Order: sequence, then structure tokens, then C-alpha cells
Amino acid sequence: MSVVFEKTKGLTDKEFHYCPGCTHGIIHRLVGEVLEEMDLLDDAIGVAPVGCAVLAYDYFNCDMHEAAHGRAPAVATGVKRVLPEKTVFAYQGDGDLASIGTAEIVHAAHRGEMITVIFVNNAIYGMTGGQMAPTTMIGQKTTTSPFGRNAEQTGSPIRIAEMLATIDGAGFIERVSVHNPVHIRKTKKAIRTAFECQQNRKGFSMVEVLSTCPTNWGMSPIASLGWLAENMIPYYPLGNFRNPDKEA
Amino acid sequence: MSVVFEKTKGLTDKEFHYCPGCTHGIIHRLVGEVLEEMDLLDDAIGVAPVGCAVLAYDYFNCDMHEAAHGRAPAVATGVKRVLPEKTVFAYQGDGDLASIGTAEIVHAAHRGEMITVIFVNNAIYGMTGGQMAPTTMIGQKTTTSPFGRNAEQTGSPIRIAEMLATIDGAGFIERVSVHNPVHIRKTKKAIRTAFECQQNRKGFSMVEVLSTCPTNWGMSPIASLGWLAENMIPYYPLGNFRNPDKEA
Amino acid sequence: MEKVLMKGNEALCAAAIRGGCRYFFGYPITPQNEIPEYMSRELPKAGGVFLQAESEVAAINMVYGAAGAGGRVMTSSSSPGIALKQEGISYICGAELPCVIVNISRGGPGLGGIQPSQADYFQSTRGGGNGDYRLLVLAPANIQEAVDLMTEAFDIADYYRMPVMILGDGMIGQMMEPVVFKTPAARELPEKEWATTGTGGARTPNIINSLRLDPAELEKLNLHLQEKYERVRANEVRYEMHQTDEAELVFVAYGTSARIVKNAVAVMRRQGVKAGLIRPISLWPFPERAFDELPGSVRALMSVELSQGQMIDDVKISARGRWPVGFYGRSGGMIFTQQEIVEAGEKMLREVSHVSGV
Amino acid sequence: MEKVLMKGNEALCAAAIRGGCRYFFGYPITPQNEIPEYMSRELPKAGGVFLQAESEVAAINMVYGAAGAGGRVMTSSSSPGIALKQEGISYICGAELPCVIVNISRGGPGLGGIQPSQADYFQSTRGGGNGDYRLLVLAPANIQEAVDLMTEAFDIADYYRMPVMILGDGMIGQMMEPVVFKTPAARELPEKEWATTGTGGARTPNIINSLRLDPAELEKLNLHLQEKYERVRANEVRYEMHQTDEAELVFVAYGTSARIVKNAVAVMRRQGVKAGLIRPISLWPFPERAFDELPGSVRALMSVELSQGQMIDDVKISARGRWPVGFYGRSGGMIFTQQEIVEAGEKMLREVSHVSGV
Amino acid sequence: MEEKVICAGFGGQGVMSLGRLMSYTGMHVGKEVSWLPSYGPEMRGGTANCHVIISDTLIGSPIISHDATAVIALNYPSMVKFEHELIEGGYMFYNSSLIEQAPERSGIKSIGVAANEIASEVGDLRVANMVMLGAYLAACKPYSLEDVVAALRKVFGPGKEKFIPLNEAALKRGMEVVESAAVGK
Amino acid sequence: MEEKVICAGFGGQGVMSLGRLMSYTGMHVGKEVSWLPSYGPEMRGGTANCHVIISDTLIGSPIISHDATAVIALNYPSMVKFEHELIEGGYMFYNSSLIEQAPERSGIKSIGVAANEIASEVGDLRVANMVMLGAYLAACKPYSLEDVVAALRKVFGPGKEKFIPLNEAALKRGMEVVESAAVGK
Amino acid sequence: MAKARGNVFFDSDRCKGCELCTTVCPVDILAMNRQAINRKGYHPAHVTDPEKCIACGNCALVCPDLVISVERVA
Amino acid sequence: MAKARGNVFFDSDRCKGCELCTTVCPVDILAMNRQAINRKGYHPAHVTDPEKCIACGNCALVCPDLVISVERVA
Ligand SMILES: Cc1ncc(C[n+]2csc(CCOP(=O)(O)OP(=O)(O)O)c2C)c(N)n1
Ligand SMILES: Cc1ncc(C[n+]2csc(CCOP(=O)(O)OP(=O)(O)O)c2C)c(N)n1
Ligand code: SF4
Ligand code: SF4
Ligand code: SF4
Ligand code: SF4
Ligand code: SF4
Ligand code: SF4
Ligand SMILES: [Mg+2]
Ligand SMILES: [Mg+2]
Repeated sequence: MSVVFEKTKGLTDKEFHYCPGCTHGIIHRLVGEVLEEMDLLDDAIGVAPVGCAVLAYDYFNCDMHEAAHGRAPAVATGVKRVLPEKTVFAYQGDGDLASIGTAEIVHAAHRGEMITVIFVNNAIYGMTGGQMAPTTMIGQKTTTSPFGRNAEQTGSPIRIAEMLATIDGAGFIERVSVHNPVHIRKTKKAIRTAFECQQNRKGFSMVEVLSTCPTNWGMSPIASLGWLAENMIPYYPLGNFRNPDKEA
Repeated sequence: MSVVFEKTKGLTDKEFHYCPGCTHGIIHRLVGEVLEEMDLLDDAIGVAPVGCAVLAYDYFNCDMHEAAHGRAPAVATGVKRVLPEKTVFAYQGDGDLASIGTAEIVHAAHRGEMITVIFVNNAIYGMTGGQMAPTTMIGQKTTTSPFGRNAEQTGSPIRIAEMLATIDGAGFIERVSVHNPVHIRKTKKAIRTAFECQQNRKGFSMVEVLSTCPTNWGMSPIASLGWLAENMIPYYPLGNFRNPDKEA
Repeated sequence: MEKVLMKGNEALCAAAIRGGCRYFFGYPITPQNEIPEYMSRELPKAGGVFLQAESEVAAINMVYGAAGAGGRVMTSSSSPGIALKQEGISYICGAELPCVIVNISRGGPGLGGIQPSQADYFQSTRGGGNGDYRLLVLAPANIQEAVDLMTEAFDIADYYRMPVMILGDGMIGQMMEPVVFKTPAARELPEKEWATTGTGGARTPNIINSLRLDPAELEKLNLHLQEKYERVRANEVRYEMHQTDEAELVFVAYGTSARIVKNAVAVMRRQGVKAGLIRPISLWPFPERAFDELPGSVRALMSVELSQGQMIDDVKISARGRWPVGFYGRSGGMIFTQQEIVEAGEKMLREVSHVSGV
Repeated sequence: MEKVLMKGNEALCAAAIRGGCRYFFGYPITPQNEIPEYMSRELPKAGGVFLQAESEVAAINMVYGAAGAGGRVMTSSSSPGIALKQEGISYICGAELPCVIVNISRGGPGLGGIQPSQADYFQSTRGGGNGDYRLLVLAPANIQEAVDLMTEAFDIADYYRMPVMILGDGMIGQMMEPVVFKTPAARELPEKEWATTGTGGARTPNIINSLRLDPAELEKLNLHLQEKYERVRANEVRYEMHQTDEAELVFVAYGTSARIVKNAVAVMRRQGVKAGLIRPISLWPFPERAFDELPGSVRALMSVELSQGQMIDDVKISARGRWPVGFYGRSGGMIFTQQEIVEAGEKMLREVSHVSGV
Repeated sequence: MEEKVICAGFGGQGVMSLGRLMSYTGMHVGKEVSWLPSYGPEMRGGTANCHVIISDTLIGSPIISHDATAVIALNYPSMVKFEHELIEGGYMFYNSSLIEQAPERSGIKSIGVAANEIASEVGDLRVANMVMLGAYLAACKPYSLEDVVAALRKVFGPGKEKFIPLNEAALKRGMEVVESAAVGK
Repeated sequence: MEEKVICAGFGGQGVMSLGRLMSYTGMHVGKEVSWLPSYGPEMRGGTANCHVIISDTLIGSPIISHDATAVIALNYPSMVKFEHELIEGGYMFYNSSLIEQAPERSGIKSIGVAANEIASEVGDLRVANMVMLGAYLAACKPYSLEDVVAALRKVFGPGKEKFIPLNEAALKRGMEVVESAAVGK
Repeated sequence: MAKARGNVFFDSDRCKGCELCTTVCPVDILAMNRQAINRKGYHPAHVTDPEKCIACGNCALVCPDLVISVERVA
Repeated sequence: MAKARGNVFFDSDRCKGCELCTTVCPVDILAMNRQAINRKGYHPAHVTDPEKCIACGNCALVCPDLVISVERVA
């Protein structure tokens, strides 16, 4: 008799406040599992974003630092520069990372800051009630694009992984998704590689995870997974954009 | 008898405050010439940066708006949204655009904002006395990288043109240089194409101009041109990174 | 005019559009999200432009650009978002541009919470940007007043070429109350000849700018601003005196707090305690003169705020030592009840009596 | 101890490193550039880390992270740069982290100019971030004092778990004066058990945070902060009384202004006018009690600032109507001469006499 | 007269529009009214609530804090959460279709209304909120049924006039529950 | 005693270090001193200036504003710019090697010093600033030549001790210009 | 290799009834338990036919709320 | 086509003596005028052999300070 799956020690027992079926929960769990499996929990300092994951500091079972909206990479930089031997990661949403925090993420990559960023792209501002994000799909209705996002007025969604991949300091950049078990497994692997990149001091690492927001997409959790697969993946191709081994 | 070269009406008579041999002056002139030749002076609103070119509002012979450090693209956006038929451009340095103003330039591109940005990359903070910029070359000594820029601590220089070229809203992106007459002519052409991109509503346009800072590089103006050609161009390859005609 | 039941945030928007607002740049933040949401729906219908900026910093700089180009422009945010706008606000003031800024404030400091709070009084009246500048800060106590002030705000801003801030809290933003939209007397406003709209070949270039490298020039700008602020002080002070006749104890409270205090005053008066209220509507310019109108019966003032005590500074300045100044406040999103205020007021009166040996 | 001739900005850095500073995050801006420049040279030699951030916003958030991780950390900037840091400062205060912030201020508003100014008094003492928070603000009047305050600043910050701001102006930053580096009495400081340094498997996780979604919790945080601020008010007020004995007119001035005022006082005393000076060294907590120490001879106060009048609010609050409060100021980088102050002071005395019918 | 009512339930049960209608009617009959939604992260779970005040005099705080005169609870968590907000002798209207136990607190008047069943009977599960409102109307009498129907007519406008009978029926059935039943506990 | 001196010239003429040495010496002889560089965009053109105050009493503002007791101008633009900062009877020391006309202003004491030539004669053009300082020393006597040399020794340290004679020579030659020449226009 | 057999456990009070687990079971034995209501007020997920579980772990993998754990018995 | 001939004009008081123009003249006729000092205090650039100018415009093109204008005479 063997355990196939049990709750990771990487997470506390606190129940998530996320909406039913929100894939933030899956991503949290994967990060927790990787931290546990790599034996990093005693050594890790995580940085929580402002966004639905703002309470991440209550969930990850390691030292945690809350950051101002968008500034998690700067906060993580501050932590890492004081504690260069520790493992430092930030968890950010797409409003947090791709909008208000654009400068901070670009420059964390540019400096080759030895931190790992988990970037949860759900194409919307979840926490504040479903406003448009820079990652919102064309035609997608949000509370601030009530007629559907229109490229003429607001441009086309920004692809962060591709953008950061142009930066030399970026060691590992990969885009993954959690819409089914196969991809959940791949996501976990990517998260692991990202932390390894940090451990091996190969530069900045980021995993962009396509994620759902059933509440603000106005869909059931199951329908949301489908919408992600059908609409987001074609525009946000999954795959690796930068790999420390390729560079080395 | 014909005029080969005379002062453009695109500039006022005010003498530049730039240091001797600083190529900001050349770039100003080219912008002024293009504005004049395209007959845009009556219609143009320019946005001046904070940087050595902060007084650009005194030089360009059209309506001018000064911006806070790094925010010229946001200011230009505000102007353009009120006056969508007018020609709006911003003039920015590398500290202004590639450091503090990273979010603003990325999102102007992301929205496909119909503005033209002249990005003067001189690998340093000129105005404040020669501090390191994100564009400073590896090994380059500046007042805040006194032992030479070190990739380990501060990463490798960021290539803005390449980065912005990953964004769909960017209609025209080109990197040019003003270190000799041939390239000065090419620069002018690129600036013209950028303004045409705006006129044809093909999206955001930016010309990255490699430029010198003899004062803070600690070199003569002539030596500076040589240093630019030898050190900057190999790292910052000249060329077009996005072209509206290719996209159309 | 018909009464309609509207949420504060949306009523503010409707009033803004009536007041001529055509451009909105903002960034989501609770508890003001209905503002950008409403604007994204309604501004395009009014021929205007709504744009969600990448950040509050970008938003305020878009406002700076749009105002410079002559647009009637507005932004809104909540406490930490306003913090990020401080540099931009200082620039707008330095360049003398009109605009309207809404702050639907919440508990702080830091990320704090999202429940109503008045802990942004300093932030609003003393800025946090650099230099000697002022905003005209208006603090409505109910949605009708919010609508009335907002409708006029763009005119005021244009008239003085300075930003007008509407300061509310989560209650004002989130609650629904009946409102009537009136058409205020429009001010006579000069053409915006200074705006950067393109010369059209018809004039010399306009420059929108706050830089003055020559200190003498910068001082000149500052003296000019001060002269303008003097005019604002002379003409735009707004306040309400409520039951101050024969009052022994005068509360000072603004915004939603003042409503609760009014109820407390009623309770106290019923109980035979002569309480009254000064309700500043303009927080800057602060209604110092209201204090000079107080009757001789007054024995104490008490500043009542949803904060740890910020407006109390202005109350003290206005009191000039004539009365002791007490304080009662709750913070972090906790709201006092009228009973708490009654008790605080009575306690203060007792202490004052004690001190004066009565 | 040897006297050395040092530029203010560099002396501040040398003192900071002596005071234990090991981390610096900043962004260039005139007139404080020698600070990052010095730090980039000298911090690595002291085993520390200098990092130029991409912006002031990033810099203050790096400070937030580094302070949370237990580092002795500092940032510096000038006026508009401090404006951009306001949100981060509010977070640092909310999360109760120690750090040192230097503002070498310049003329405003907006881009303004780069010459010395004291128009950031509100910005420093009333913040511009959201919520009820305070910084301990110290304003040295010369470089020796700058060095002395800075050496102690990290201890103070650690002791109270709050930011200490050193507020200077371009003169303090740019001028050279002789200084001696002394070793101050170190405070007894508890271990930073709250820091996020990794649990090491030896304790439950630490969390650095300013969010309190429950208003009751947020209020509790605020009350705790206020209690701390009360302790600071009780223990950290600093000021100098200069020639206030028998004074008729007492100037109030801080920082470099106070030096000029001191000379003016000397001139006036020579001319038989009994002038004196209160020089606040801590701007927050403001030395209200200094005013209670004034002799009965005082007939008027005058706030003298390189601004359009900001500290005057605190002077009025402290005066409590006991004396008329006048003002003299220059702005935008213009510096008053001692003669101007003498004249302003004499004018005020004449007016006061007139009013009181003498 | 001052009514302070908390309406609470799952998202989708129509508690926000219920509260809005209560305020709206109050406005139409010339009362001072306020409506305040709860906002914040507890929205997450899919629950919703709002505070409604209807008063003859100026309304101070729109927040109801331990002084609710009535709570209308459409689901169990809401009932549990808000029963302690009631004043002594306040009314708890709870949706007995979904809530099996009556409130534990004593000293309040608890009225169970099988709103879902009644609404189904009336013809549309979505008017369960109207059934609850009917019960409240009958017990607390802030204004009349006619006032509510008049207000509804305004809200719906001519386009939705056809829904009036359904809603009116639901309101009446709710009133009947109170009028016919013994008031509990 | 209070000396308020503006030193100005092109970048590279050593005006900043000239001012620094003046302050440094003042400090060593126990005076209050301050040194304030001009900063700002006028740096651009390549000119530089600093304000030096040496005083028996506490120094108020380190800025010299229309009350300079002396100006040391190494080039023409500096002389023109700063002659109006002098008090009546103040000293203008100007580098007559580069400045052809004497200052226009009357009521001041103008002393032309052919600093470049003298420095070349002494052996190094770079000590032109020391020549000017010598002239200033002789005329204004804030402290003695020995004081300056002692201070220089400290500044240079043992490594640069060998430059002392050159500098001392330059200082002396500058002093001689004043001691031998007639002062003034 | 013999076909694996597994046991699935539910920490049912954590379940938010999102139904995601029900879509990934290869042997289709997961469903919402309409009979039960958990502490949160949701119908929690449960196994309809425990014998069939092959311990693939998919359900636990997609569950966002750490409701499910799985062990292999054969 | 006959070889072009040009005239170069200097707005010498604008010249900052940067010498850039002197490096780009194909016929090498530009130099700094060590005899003159302009209003700004610089030795301005001048033409040493005006006849040789081929009106290529290079000098004007590189001059950062709008000192130079060029006309073609043949
Ligand atoms: C300075 C500042 N601006 C805005 C906000 C409000 N805010 C909180 S979360 C958020 C967006 C979150 O969206 P995202 O990062 O995509 O995370 P998600 O909730 O979708 O996971 C915003 C705008 C804030 N707290 N602070
Ligand atoms: C908010 C803010 N931060 C910093 C500064 C100071 N500052 C002025 S210009 C400048 C850098 C300019 O460098 P760059 O953009 O490269 O332009 P250059 O001078 O090199 O042309 C800085 C940091 C400022 N004015 N405002
Ligand atoms: S709002 Fe969206 S992102 Fe946030 S918890 Fe709910 S489903 Fe998840
Ligand atoms: S400092 Fe550099 S960039 Fe600025 S004007 Fe001088 S040479 Fe040009
Ligand atoms: S472990 Fe696999 S087979 Fe067993 S219940 Fe879960 S999904 Fe079905
Ligand atoms: S995935 Fe988890 S939370 Fe969702 S229904 Fe299944 S067990 Fe419940
Ligand atoms: S135009 Fe050409 S040939 Fe004539 S001087 Fe200039 S560079 Fe020389
Ligand atoms: S390029 Fe222009 S500024 Fe430079 S030397 Fe030639 S003419 Fe003078
Ligand atoms: Mg998101
Ligand atoms: Mg630059």
C-alpha cells in the first residue's frame, strides 16, 4: 500500500479562500509540492502579490513576505540580496505582473535576479471583480471592456513569456497550463526546473501558468478549463522560451 | 544655386544646452527636419522627457508637453486620446525609457498607441552625472558602477527594440545610430517611417537611436563616436525589428 | 427633476459626465471599481474615451497629458493608488492643469483593508508630492452632495487651472441613496489658450511644463500659485454649521462621519446636552472661518474622524487655543456608532468642566 | 577623533555605514547623486550590497524586502522621487519594518528645480501614502549633525521598527564642512525574530505583511502603531532652544534655514532686538513642548522656511493661540539672507506692537 | 420609524436586488433610504449581503452593526452569520426551504418561510426573494404591498410589465405566511 | 573675520580643488568653513564654480549672494558672471592670461594675475589655480602661506609630498604679484 | 503488471463542489453527492464505485482545494 | 555630371568646438580656428580651403549644434 497523493507539507492546513474551481489552488499546491520535494521549505522566502493570491502568505508553509501590487519582484530582490543563499520566489497574477508591475518584472529579468516567479495568467483581474488585464483576450467581455476587448482601442494581449525571453538575464522561461492532469504534471516539472535554475544560479526564472477565473469569466469551473484550452492556448502557446541548459 | 542644408523650421532658434559634440543635437535636428518635411509642425504635440533632453520643449517648434521622468508615453497617450488626429511624439533617454519608464513604454506598445517615440540610447544617465543605465555596457565604468558594470550583480544590458518587437501593437521598431553621415541619413529615414506609421494608424512606432555622451563617457566627442561604433553596435545590432508594411 | 436611486460610485460618474468629463484614465482598485466600470460603459456613449491604464502612475500621467491637451479629464482610485499618483499630481499642479481626482478611500496603512476610512486626510490636504501645491479637496457626506459637487468640479478645476479632489470613503462609493441631478450655474470660463492642441500654424507653440531651472523663475511660479490659492481660500470655502447655536460642545466631522455625528447631536440635544457640528465640505481650503462664527457658549471642540486623528490638526489651527480640542476616532474600516460619539462627547464635556473647576 | 572635510551627501553615507547600513537601493536624482555613487564604491568594501533600482518605486520595495529579511537598509532620493516612494513607505510602516530614508530635497512642485528647498515638510511629516502612519523625521542643520543623526538612525529604526527619514536640502547634500565621526552609545536592540530569513526548520513561518482584511484586526494594528508613536513622541523629540531667554520674537526654523536665522538672531540681538530661535531637529515628532518652555517675554513667533509655509501648521498647533504666528519664506531654490529675516522679524514686531496698541 | 434590514444569501438568490427594491420603494414613499452592499473578499465564496435602511429621518451610517431590526436570510450560512446583528426583539426571516434548523438565538422573532417551495408554486423559483419580502412586509409594515408593486412597476418599466403579476403573487404568498402563521420562538 | 570667496573657471582649471584647499586650510587653522559647489545644468557648458566661506563664527548659509568678499575668476565668462556678486570694495582676482579686459565694475579691487604664464614658468600649467590662491592670500590674509602648505601636506599625504615644492612656488609667485603690484583699476 | 487498485479519500469539508475532479477520472467513478451538504454548504464530491479506482491520481491532481488524497492498494 | 561645388556657412557663435565636422569632410577642408574665440569661448570650426567644397553636406549633417549650412553653387 503506497501513497499516490497526499497533501503536501509545502502548504499549511488553512483552507483556500479561492472561488470554487479556481485553479489558483492547483498552482499553489504544485509550488508547495516542489518546495517540499526539493527540501526547500526551511530555506525559502516567498513573496505574495496583490491579487486573488494576496493571502498566499497564509498558505505556503515557509517564510512569506507580502508585496505591494506589482512590486513582488522588487521585494523578492530585496530579500534575495540580503539572503543570497536562500530560495526566494514570488507568486503573481497577470494584473500584478503584466500591468502595474511591468517594470519590476522586466528588470528582475534584466538583472538576472536569482529568483523564481510563478506567474498566474488568468486573462483578468480576479480580485477586484473582473476588470480587463493586458492579457485579456480580444473580444473578451470584462467589467471594464463591457463590449468585449477591442484591439483598436486597447491593443492585443501581451505575451509576457515571449517578451521576457528576449532578455539575457532570464535563465528559465516557460509557459504551461493547468487545464488537465497532463498539463498539471508538466506545470509541476516546469516549476521544479525554475527553482533548479535559481539553485544553480543560472539567472532569473519564471513559469507562466495559464489559469482560470470561473467567477469573473462567468462560467462554470469545468467550462472555464475548456475556455482556457480553446481560447488562451492558441494565443499563448505553451512551451519553453528560455532554458538555462541551452544557454550554458 | 541650391540649398543643400539649412536649419530646419522644425527647431526654434534657441541654442542647445547640450555638451559639445553630444549627439542629442543631431537627433533633435533630424526630428525637426522630418516634422517640417512631412508638414506636421502645426499639428504636432511633442512630449519632452526628464533627462538631458528635458528642455526639448524649448527646441522643437511645435506644441510641447513636458513629462515626469519615464512617463512620456503615458503623457503622450493622454494627449493622443484627446487629439486622435494630431501627431504625437515623445523623445526619451535610456534611463527614462528603459529604466523608470519601462511599464509605460511596454504598455504604449501593447495598446498599439498611435504615437511615435524617439528613444535616445546613450548607455548612461547623462543629466544626473553619468550613472549606470540598464543599457550600460558590461565593463563600462559609470558613477554607480565604479568598478565597471558587472553582469553577475546587475545583469547584461537590456535590448529594448528587441523586447518591444515581441509586442503585437508595435507597428514600427528600428534601431539606428548617428555616429556617421551614412547612419545619420538612415536615422532620418527611420524617423520618417515611424511618423508615417503613426499617420497611417499602423500602431505604436519607436526609433531607438544609439547616441553618445562624451561628458559622462569621459571621452572626446570624436572618440565617443568611435566607442559607440565599436562597443554599442555589436551588442545593439542596427536594423528593423518591426515594420507596418510587413504586418499589413 | 426625478429622484433616482444610485450607487455612490456610479452617481459620481453620471455627475462627472454631466459636468463635462470626457476622458477617464484609471486603474482598478476596491472600493471604487464601479467608477472605471461605469465609465467604460458610458463614456463612449457620450463621445468620450475610457482607458484603463497599466498603473496608477500611468493613469495620472495620462491625465496630465489629456489635461494639457485641453480635455476635461478625470481619474479615480483609492488610498494606496492615490499614493502612487502623488508625483503626477504635483506635476499637474506645477503645470497648472485642471482635472478631477476621486479618492474613495479605505483603511491603511499599506495594503490595509478595503473597508471605509478617512485616514487619507493628510494625503489629500497635504499631498505627498513635492513642493508647495494644493488641491481643492471636497468631501461629500451623502450621494446627493457627491453628485452636486462632482457636477461642478470640472468647472472649478478649469476656472482655477488646478485639480479638484473628491474625497469619499467606501461607504460613499458603495451605498445607494436617492439623488436628483441638477444643472448648476455654469461658471464663465476662459478659452484654454494654453492647451497643447497643435499650433495650427496660428500661434506660437504652447508648452505645458513645471520645470524652472532658474530659482528666481521657480519662485515666481510658486508665488503665482500662492496667489491663486489665496483666491481659492477666499472663494471656495464650503462648510455646514449644524446646531451650533448655543452649543457647548461642537463636533467637527466631514463626509460620512458627519452623518453619524449628526445623529449623535440629535440624541444629545434630546438628552439636553447642547451639541453641534461643524462639517467642513471643502477640506482644503479648510473652513477656518467657521470657527470664528461659533457662539460664546462653546466650551469644547471634538474632531471626529474615521482615522487616528488627522483633520484634528486643522481643527487645532482653527481653534487657536480658544477651546480645548478633543478627538474621537475609529480606524481600519471600523465605523463608530452614534452612541460611541455621544459618550465621547459627554466624557469630554465632563473633563472640560472638571478642568475649569465647575 | 580627526576632523575631516566632507560633502554632506558623502558624509551621510560614511555615517550610515558606520551605523551599520549594509544594503542600499536607490535611483539617481539631483541633488543627492553622491549618495548612490558613494554607496556603489564603499558598500561592497564593507561587505554590503549596492543596487541601483529601475525606479524609486522599485527601490522602496526592495528596501521593503531587504528590511523584511532583516537587513539594515537605506534608500535616498529627492523630492519627486520621494513622492514615488509614498506607497512603499506606507507599506513599510504598516508592516513595521525599520529602514532609513534620505530626502535631499529640491524646489517644487513637479519637476521644479534642483536648488535647495524645504517644501517637502508636509511630504515628510504627513506622508502622502495612505493611512495613519508616521516617520521619524530628522532634519540636520549642518554636516556634523547630519553625521551624528545618521549614525544613530539605524538603531532608532530598529528600536521602533519604523522608518527614520533624514531630511536635508541641496545645501546639506552638496556643501562640505568639517566633521568628526563619533561612536554613539548603541541602543540595546532585540533580535529580529520577526524577519523572513527562512524558518531553518526551527520555527513557524514568519510573515511580513500590512494586510488586515478584518477591520477589527486592522484597527488593532493601527492602535498598536499609535501606541508606538506615543512612545516615540515621549522619547525622541529633539530640538534646540537658541537665545530664547527674554526673547520678544522667537523664530522657528529647521535645517539649513535655521543657520541663517541664527545669524539673523545675532544681528538683531546686536541691534538690541531680543530675538531667539526654536530649532526643531525632529520634525516628527514635532517639539511642541519647546513652546511651553518659552519665557513670558515672547510676543510673537515666526516660522521661517524655504517654502511657502508648511511647518507653520505645526508652529500654530504648538502655539495654541498664545502668540501670533508670522511667516517668512522663500521658495524654488531662492535662499533668504539673514538681512531679509531681520527685516521680516522687525516688521512682525512692529505689527504686533501696533495690534496690541503699544 | 427606522427599519434596518440585512438581506443575505448565496449569489444568485437575488438578495441584492431584494434590498434594492426595498430601498427603492422607501424612496418612492418619501422615506430616507440607503442601501449598502458588502464588498470585500467574503464575496468570494459566492455569498452576498446588503444593508438596507428605511427611515423617517436622516440616515447616519448606512452600516448596520448590532442594530438590525430585521434579517432576511436566504441560506444557512447567512442566517448563522447575521442573527447576532439583530436587536432584541428583531425579526429573523429565514428561508426554511434551505434552512433546516431555526436560529439558535433567543429573544428574537424568527419566521421560517419556505420561499423556494412557495416560489415554485407561484411559478418561478427566482421569485423566492419576493416571497421573503412579502413576509417582511407583513411583519414589519415599512410600507404597503401597493407601494412595493408601484415601485416594481417603475423598476421594470413597460417592457417587463408582464412580470408584475408573478412578483405580486409571490409577495402576497409571503405575506400570507406571516399573517396566517404563529410567530415563532 | 569672514571671507566669502567665489572660485570659478572652466572645468579642468582646478577651481573646485582650489576652493576645497581654501576650506581645508581654514579648518586646520580652527575656523568655521564651508564649501558649496554649484550644481545644476550650468555644469553642462563645462564651467564650474564653488562658494567658500571662512569665518570666525558660525556660518549661516553657505551660499554667497551679493556678499562675496572676493572672486577668483580663472576665465572670462566667470569673471563677467560673478563680478556682481562682490560687495563694495571686494576683490576680483582674475586670470589675466586668459582674460584680456579687466572687470567693468567700479568700486571693487581688481587684481589681474597672469596665472597661466606664471604657472608655466613655475613648471606646470596645472598649478595656475595655486598662483591665484597665492594672490588671494597676499591680499586678503585669511591665514598664512605656511598654513596652506601645511594643509596641502595633509591633503597630499606622503605619496604626493614631492609636489609640495611646486605648489609652494606657485603660491609664492602669486603672492608676489599682489605684494609688488599696485592694487586696483 | 496487474491493474492497480486504489483508495480515494475526501476531506469533504474542504470541498467547494467545483466538479473538476468528476471530469478527469478515467473510470468515471466520481460524482457530486447530492445527498450531502458540507460545512461550507456545498454538495461534496464522492466516489460512486470505490472498487473501480485505479489510483491514477488525476482527481487529486485537479482538485484545487486539497480535498482528495489517493493511496494504492495493489 | 560635373563635380559639385559648394559653399559652407558657419553660425560660429553656436559652435561648441566639438570637432565632429572636421572628421567627415571628404575633401578635408574643415578645421578648428585656433585664432578665433567665439561668444561661448570656443575655437569655432571654419573652412580652410573653401574652393574645394563639394557640397556633400556631411559637415552639416554631423554638426550637433546647427552651426553649418551648405549651398550648392554648381
Ligand atoms: C496600488 C494598487 N492598485 C490597485 C490595487 C487593486 N488591486 C488589487 S488586486 C488587483 C488586480 C489583481 O489581478 P491579477 O494580478 O490578475 O490577480 P488575480 O486576482 O487575477 O489572480 C488590483 C488592481 C491595489 N491593491 N493596489
Ligand atoms: C522621479 C525622478 N527620478 C529621478 C530623476 C532624476 N533624473 C533626471 S534625468 C535622469 C536620467 C536621465 O537619463 P537618460 O534618460 O538616459 O537621459 P540622458 O540624460 O542620458 O539623455 C534622472 C534619473 C527625476 N527627475 N525624477
Ligand atoms: S475571482 Fe477568479 S481568480 Fe479570484 S479566486 Fe475567484 S475564480 Fe479565482
Ligand atoms: S551629459 Fe551627455 S547626454 Fe547630456 S548633454 Fe552632455 S554629452 Fe549629452
Ligand atoms: S485516483 Fe484516478 S481512478 Fe481513482 S478516483 Fe481518482 S481519478 Fe478516478
Ligand atoms: S475537485 Fe475538489 S473541490 Fe472540486 S468537487 Fe472535486 S473534491 Fe470538491
Ligand atoms: S559640405 Fe562636404 S565638402 Fe563641403 S565642407 Fe562640408 S563636408 Fe566638406
Ligand atoms: S560640428 Fe558644429 S559645433 Fe562641432 S566643431 Fe563643427 S561646427 Fe562646431
Ligand atoms: Mg489575473
Ligand atoms: Mg541616457
